[in-house]
Amino acid sequence: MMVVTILVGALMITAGIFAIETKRLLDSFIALSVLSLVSVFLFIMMKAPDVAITEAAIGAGLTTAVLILALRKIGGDEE
Amino acid sequence: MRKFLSMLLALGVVFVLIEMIEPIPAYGKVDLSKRVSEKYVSKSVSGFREEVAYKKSKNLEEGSANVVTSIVVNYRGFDTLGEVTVLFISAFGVGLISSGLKRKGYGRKPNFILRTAVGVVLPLIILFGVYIFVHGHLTPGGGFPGGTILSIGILLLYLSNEEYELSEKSKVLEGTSGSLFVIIGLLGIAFSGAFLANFLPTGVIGNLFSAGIVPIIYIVIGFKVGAELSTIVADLHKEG
Amino acid sequence: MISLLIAIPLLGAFTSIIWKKVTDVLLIITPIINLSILAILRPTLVEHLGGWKAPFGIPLVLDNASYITLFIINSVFLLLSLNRNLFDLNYGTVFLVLLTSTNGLILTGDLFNSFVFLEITAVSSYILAYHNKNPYGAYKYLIIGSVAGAFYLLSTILAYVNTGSLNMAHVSQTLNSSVIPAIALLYVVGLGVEAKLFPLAGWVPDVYASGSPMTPVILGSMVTFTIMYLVGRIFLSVLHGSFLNVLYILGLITVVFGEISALRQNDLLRALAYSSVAQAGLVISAISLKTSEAITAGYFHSLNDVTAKLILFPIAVLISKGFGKNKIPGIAFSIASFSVIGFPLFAGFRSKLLILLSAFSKGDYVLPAVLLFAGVVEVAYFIRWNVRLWHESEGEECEMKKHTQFILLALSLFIIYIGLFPDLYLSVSEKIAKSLLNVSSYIEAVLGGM
Amino acid sequence: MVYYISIALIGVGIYGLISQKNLFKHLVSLSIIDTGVNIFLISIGYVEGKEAPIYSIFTPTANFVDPLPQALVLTAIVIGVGILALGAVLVVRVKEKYGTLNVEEMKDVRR
Repeated sequence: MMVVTILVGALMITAGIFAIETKRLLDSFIALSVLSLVSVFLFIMMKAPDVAITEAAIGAGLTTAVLILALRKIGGDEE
Repeated sequence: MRKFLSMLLALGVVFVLIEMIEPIPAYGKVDLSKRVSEKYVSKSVSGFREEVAYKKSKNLEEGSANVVTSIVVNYRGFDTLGEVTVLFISAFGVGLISSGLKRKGYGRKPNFILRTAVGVVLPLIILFGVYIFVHGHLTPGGGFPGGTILSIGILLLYLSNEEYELSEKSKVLEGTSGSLFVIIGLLGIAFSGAFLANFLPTGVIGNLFSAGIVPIIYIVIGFKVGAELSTIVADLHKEG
Repeated sequence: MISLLIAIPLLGAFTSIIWKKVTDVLLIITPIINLSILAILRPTLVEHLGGWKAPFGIPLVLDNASYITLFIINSVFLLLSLNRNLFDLNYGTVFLVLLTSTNGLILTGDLFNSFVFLEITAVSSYILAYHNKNPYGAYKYLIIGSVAGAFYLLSTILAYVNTGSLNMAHVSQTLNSSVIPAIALLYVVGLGVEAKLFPLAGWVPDVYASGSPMTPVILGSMVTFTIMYLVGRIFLSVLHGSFLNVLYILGLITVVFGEISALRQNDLLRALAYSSVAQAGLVISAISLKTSEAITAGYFHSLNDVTAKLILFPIAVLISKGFGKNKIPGIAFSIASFSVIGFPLFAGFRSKLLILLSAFSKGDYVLPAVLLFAGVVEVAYFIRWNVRLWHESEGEECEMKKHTQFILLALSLFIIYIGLFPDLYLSVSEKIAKSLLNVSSYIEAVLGGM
Repeated sequence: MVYYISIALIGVGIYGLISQKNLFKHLVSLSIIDTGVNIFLISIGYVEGKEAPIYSIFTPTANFVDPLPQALVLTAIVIGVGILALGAVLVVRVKEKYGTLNVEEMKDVRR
């Protein structure tokens, strides 16, 4: 269990750093979505199915959609 | 240089936070008997004490099988009213800030597969969303993910149909369901003497028709969250 | 019954989104209903929401402090909504939600519930900050405010881990003193943004100086005073007044920083924004002296600041070029600015004097020194602005409606009245201070002698 | 262990908030901080060997982890998405008004 936790944590932190450091905004949003999805896994490991479902629907789904829609509105990636 | 400094500051914050969590119990070794949640689980806040058993216990003080739901909607239902208000006001703000704009298409025709699949998938999505919030007091889920799933259905409509626009009725749904939540709370004052108090029989734990006002509130929340997030999605499709 | 104070504005907000037309009626009716409910109720009352008793459910507590603060906030709201032409009615729903959340913040006896209401207040403030097309200011505010919200949540959860409960009274009773520093530090960050404490006040000029007449008025009056109340409630009642030294030092730094920045501004609105940062710092350092007199003086000063800012900001926005023929707003502006400086005869003098005396009686000489320094700087920039505005003769006919001018003049006469007979404000702030310090009766009221 | 993961996420978010100049990146960092705080909240309620707090056929009697933090996190997640949506719209308006998303460039434009 410990090993899985560490792996998941490492994955999340990597995704977080990637989301911050990457040049393209779209990549950043996708990385954020990945981070949320992985955190869903962590929530299930910690026996929180309610939170997991909500995070999957809101954190990984809707948040990414909102960010990408906003990015589209300003005319896509520029950097 | 800026990166180095911010890294230093972030490390400082991390260090302080690690110092702060020093005195709290180790991960997974928590003693729940000292916390209020123990009484939420055994459903004995008002003093009544009896072992709760699935599909057997009757007329408990609070009848939802999902303990998280019982806290979110019943024991701490007021928080949820506030939370719905946060979402309400931010949806309103999104609408206000992007006001005066009209929907603009994606500039290319939606994919054939997408257009055809929507007809099949959309009813399923809506059904799933409704299922999630109707069963919120029995299974994981509830009004918030259920409402989100409804709004994702709306997002799919937007993606697949260039002309689609959310009708103004969503605002009415939003306002009405919000008012209903408050009115249910006020009925609580009328019948049980406290805001948001339960005034319906709680039934047998685990049955669909149980838990008093909890399923009703969760359905109201589901529709409200669905309407709010859908307006956010719709507003994000508008362009000047 | 107490919950109606929150339910009615919220119901109004939900109604206003369906029937846009009734918004302006609702804006006046809701505070009137709230004030009449308050007139019936008598503290101390506790309502256990949902019927769940104290450490388990969420209690709404109406003690002396919250009663008076509610009265002030709702009256200010009524006064603002009577001042019709300052407002953009498209934002009506936001005002109603803001009233809901400030009432909730004042009444709630639960830490997590206060987090939720703080977020509602914050989100409504972000939307208000956007008014007059100011997206960057609003955005900056949103980012800083949300990070603070995350820290507020963290400290709430640390309190839960330590006491097993989220109820303020229960936490106050059982909190282990070894963890108070951590919790208090996180609360300083969490509340510091809204309370405009030094390192976190960077958003204030961007938001207040957007050129919108309503944003600084509402944020500077209702929200500021509510947050000052919450600071008192959390640091004095919940955390027993420990860890106030950090707050005290930060408050003093805020005063110095705010005044010096205000002096350097070439824009009147930005100068006023920094001036309200400085006043907030002064109030917080007075509160953190922790004696009854000092806290009284702090809230007294906060009330004076709120009254003065109600006058200064709208005039500064609407008449930015100079008073010219507009004598009435000019006189109101001068009176309000003299009150902020603390000239004798004006309200600000009384509160500043009281802060000085209470600091001396506690043997503290740093606060008086900073206060005098601040006074000198204030004289420098406020006199400069007054001279500049009065001498600018080309001022055109202003857009201000007659009845707004009248209300502003009445408010400024009220400042002089308070300056001569401070009893009204003084007794009110004294009640708040006594009630905030009387932790044991608060615990008794909520937990019912557990 | 999970404690440290959540704190590390908060740290990463704060680093992003200060080091990045793009407004969208600030929103992303904010979201990361929120996730970190949520994980921390859940982790303080976890007890080894206990089950998810739902009475069901598999767990007919109580042997549950702490349900309260889970309820709090539900609230926190929803508040988070509301603020994020508001922030995203504000970023769109900033771009419209100043023509850039970069904080430093914006300073030049605003002068």
